[in-house]
Amino acid sequence: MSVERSRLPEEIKHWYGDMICDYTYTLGLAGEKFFLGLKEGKILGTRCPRCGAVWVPPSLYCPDCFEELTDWVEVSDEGTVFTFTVAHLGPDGRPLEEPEIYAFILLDGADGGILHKLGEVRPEEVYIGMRVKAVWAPEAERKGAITDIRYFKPVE
Amino acid sequence: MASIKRRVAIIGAGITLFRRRLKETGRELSFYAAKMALEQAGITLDDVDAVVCGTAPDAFDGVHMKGEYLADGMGGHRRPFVRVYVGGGTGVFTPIAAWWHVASGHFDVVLAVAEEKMSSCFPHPQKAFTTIFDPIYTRPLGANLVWIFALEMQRYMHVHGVKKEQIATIAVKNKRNALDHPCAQLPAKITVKDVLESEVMVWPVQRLDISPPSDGAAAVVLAAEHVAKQLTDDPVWIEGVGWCLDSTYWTNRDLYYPKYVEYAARMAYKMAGIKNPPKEIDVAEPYDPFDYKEAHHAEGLMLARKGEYLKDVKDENDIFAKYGRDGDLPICPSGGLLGVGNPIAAAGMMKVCEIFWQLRKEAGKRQVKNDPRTGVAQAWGDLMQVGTVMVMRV
Amino acid sequence: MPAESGVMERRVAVIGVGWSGFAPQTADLSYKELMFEAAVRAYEDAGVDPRRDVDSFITCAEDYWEGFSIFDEFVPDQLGAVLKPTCTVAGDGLHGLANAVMQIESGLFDVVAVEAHSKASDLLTYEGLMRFAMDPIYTRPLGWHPYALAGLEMARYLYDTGNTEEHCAMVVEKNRRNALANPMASYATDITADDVMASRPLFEPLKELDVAGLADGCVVMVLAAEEVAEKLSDKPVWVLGMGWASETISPELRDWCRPVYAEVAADMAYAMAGIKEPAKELDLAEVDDRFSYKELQHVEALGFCDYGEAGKMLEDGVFDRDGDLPVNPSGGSLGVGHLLDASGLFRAMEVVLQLRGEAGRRQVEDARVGLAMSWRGIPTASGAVLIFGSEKEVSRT
Amino acid sequence: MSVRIKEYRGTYYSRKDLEEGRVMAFRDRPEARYAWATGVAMGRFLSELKNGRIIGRRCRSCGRVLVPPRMFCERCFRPTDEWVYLSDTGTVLTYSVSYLGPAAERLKEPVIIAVIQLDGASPGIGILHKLGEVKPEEVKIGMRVKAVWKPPEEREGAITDILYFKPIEEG
Repeated sequence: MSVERSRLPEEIKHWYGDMICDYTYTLGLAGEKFFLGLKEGKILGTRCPRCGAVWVPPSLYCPDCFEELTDWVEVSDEGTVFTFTVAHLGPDGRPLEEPEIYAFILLDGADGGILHKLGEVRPEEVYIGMRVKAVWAPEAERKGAITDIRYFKPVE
Repeated sequence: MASIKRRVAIIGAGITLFRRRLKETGRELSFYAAKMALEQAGITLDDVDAVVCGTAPDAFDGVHMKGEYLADGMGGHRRPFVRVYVGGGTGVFTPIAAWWHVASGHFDVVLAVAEEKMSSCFPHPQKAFTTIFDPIYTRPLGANLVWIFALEMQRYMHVHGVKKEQIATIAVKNKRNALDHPCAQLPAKITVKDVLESEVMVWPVQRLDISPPSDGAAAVVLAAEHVAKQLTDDPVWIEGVGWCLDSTYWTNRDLYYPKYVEYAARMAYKMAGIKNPPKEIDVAEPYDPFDYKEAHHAEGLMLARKGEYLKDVKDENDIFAKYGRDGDLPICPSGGLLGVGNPIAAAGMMKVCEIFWQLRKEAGKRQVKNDPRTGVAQAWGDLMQVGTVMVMRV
Repeated sequence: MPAESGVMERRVAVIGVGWSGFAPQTADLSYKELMFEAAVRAYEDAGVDPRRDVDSFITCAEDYWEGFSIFDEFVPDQLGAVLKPTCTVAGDGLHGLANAVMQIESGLFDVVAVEAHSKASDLLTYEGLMRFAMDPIYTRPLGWHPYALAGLEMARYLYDTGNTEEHCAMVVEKNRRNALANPMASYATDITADDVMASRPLFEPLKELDVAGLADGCVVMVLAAEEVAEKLSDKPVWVLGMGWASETISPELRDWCRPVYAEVAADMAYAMAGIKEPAKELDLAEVDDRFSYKELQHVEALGFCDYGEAGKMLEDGVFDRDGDLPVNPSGGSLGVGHLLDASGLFRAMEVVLQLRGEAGRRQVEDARVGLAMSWRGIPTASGAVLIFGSEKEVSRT
Repeated sequence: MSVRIKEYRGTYYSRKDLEEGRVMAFRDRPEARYAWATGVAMGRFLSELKNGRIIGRRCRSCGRVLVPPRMFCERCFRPTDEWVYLSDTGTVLTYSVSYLGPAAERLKEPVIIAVIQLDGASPGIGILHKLGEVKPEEVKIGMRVKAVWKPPEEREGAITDILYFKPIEEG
């Protein structure tokens, strides 16, 4: 069974449109504390009273135990490269002029960590297990966003 | 058709405040509602076998694949988790889907959670509503969501000779009922005159005919009979479920009557063995995003004949006498969407929660006076197109 | 996890499949027309009239993949579902099938139709949409291309398991060559692993040819309760097991090596089907391979072998079409094209055709039990598993 | 509410709280653009609009003429059979008067919208469009109307190639 096909070349084949609206996402109870922490140069997580996990980024609830998490702890801004990728494309899919290094950094004292860029290091020097540390934006320039950390760099 | 073999009960319900804007993320709101429902059922997430998510357009929260985004807040992390979706009908449909999870024999305890965070769409969620229209033959006309309801309301009034003064009594009743609901966003003591003098939006729809956009979440816990009986002395049985979707082409249908609601109700009533709905149903929560919809849906639910829901209702006293909490047939004792608020999927689930609490006699100041044994919750959505119905009993 | 009582009191079978499209673009048809064609073929295959015989309809869709909100609004007419129980399962086609099975098992319905489609060619901003599925608080503000998450996962997965980039390249070679025997495939070619290794790096170690291309297509499947299936069909394909699971949307809180969603889903499906040794008891598997490494990762999560062994087994030809356990004989997403949320339903259809012996040049010999597995793609950790059999039970020989 | 529940949760904030920074938020807009394939039915429909004509499809099984056109009859579940040109005159089935624009913004001049059954379409088969050259209080259900088209050179193959429908006197 096939639908009768049109053979008229002048017919209108496509209709263009979008689904674009403006969105304002409140950071939520956990998120707001986390980003305010960044502004103060601190990385905060939440500890689960049941399983003991320290979740970074913090969650209001433990995804495993479903306990409400009210115990806030500061974790280290140092950690280990758990995995990394050398990025050749920008967000729009166009090639980057210079490759960037993205990593997931398992932070010391946390059962989680931060997705961020690595800096002051060449792609071929990075390895899983490498020790890295946050490089913070100057305090005056911080605004409670992920960019308050500029990147993570290798520690000696 | 084979018979239903497994009985399923609701054993706990939870709900957040409904407000125009809430600071919590959708995941956090979902967690509040889910956690409360589990606590009320006297269980923890460890006891839950599967999770069913209900949430309406992604364009409200502003997240693509919104169910996956909400999953961990609903207790779905590393569990069987699925999102079901029928527009505005989602809130009642979510526990229906949870029902078949249990009735199938696959799961004993299932958590159903509904969430909506409409404030993300800024400055106003109406912009997101325009994306529900066909992009080729409707959106270019500059269609606004209220248009289609105004067209429907006009048609309903025209065919049956129903007056705006009569319809306005529904807004008065529901907003007043909501004064007793601790989560309510727009409870108010208003008069028919207030409704008729409120700002005209899309004639014949005025400001006070409409429910507000809201943030909120709600949840229920479903259990198989053998589990429900262990966990509670007061299970509320899901005795009937029904849903039905009409044609996309709403301009090709006569809008005066929601046939799809009737079909959904017939399915649910047949399963529940209900033959005479107004006699056998003690309390009802038809979907009321607009005041006329309560009448429209009560007729679709066959609680009144076509065009007769407001037959003898001339003023506020009449509507309370007929459909108030101590009236002949209590309708929307919660305060409905008009009074409690309308975080779409959560609002439908709120109606299921309300019937649950009413049948358990736990509704406090909102408790209806007729010793209810059987209740019905209904939601509606899409392009004036889908009806979802659940019949509950104690 | 499954309930203690009553599992599969009512057996359910697939009694009809239909498809349309399956091309990088289908500009001559609207999504509605594509769905109508697939539906007509499925009902014809099942021998049912949807207006009379089909009790319920499920469409599997996500609004932003369509370009408008509340997709089920636009569904009933072309499926024959007007004024019938119809809904959206906002999941992969396999999630839709699982819900259809439960609807039948509950006793509510006897015949249910499930639809899923991709109109990927309608999308002008595919990557942007994937980005819009990320958590808006923690993940989206990074401003990364969504495939960066795949690069990160692939790197850790290879590190932990010892499987290699070359193994991933071999997956591409196998699947795109398998696709040469599949008339539905959009990306069939006799490419080699070396070509894949030489392709442009995107998010190292992920390369351009590790990524499946997009395709349009629609699949409709008709399911029925045992007594109806046996009356209507002389070759019903039985649903023996099913499972599904999601994980948190936050990548930071997941396991970067193991796709736990696939493990949970597989455990549930095997328990239901009574399968203890999947590698021995399954005759074929259609497994998500939207990125080449995902096939290896999923094969391991499904328990066909331990973590770290899939690469070696691939080298040994175990997963070839004539191997001990053919994986993606259809060509998979790499060969057929990635079909968005229709991916799972396509895989289920392939298994059904194989079990019926109707897979033509790509037929796997003696196929009696097959598995279909889906993943919902970046940034989700969500998937489903269905197991089908040509007999009502897994027979052990 | 249940009498057993002591506290209901949720933290309200006002628009002012947001604007004055008391509530933190991340702002974003999706890249969500589409080129929908119009397909056979809508492709033809749009092309005909550009020519100043309205086209529908007839199902020979139930005899109905459907507009907007589709290639399938939802009632009979079979392909529709033939193209049918419809008149650009019709009857108002229902209408309303909108003081709101698409994003709920207040309009200075209201827009009148209506479902119109075109002459030649089957009973009850209407299309959505606007009414013009008429005052809101003059509109009636059952009123006869006719399309007012854009000049041919301005038409682009869109539903808006019809500007609106206006009342017609028929004697």
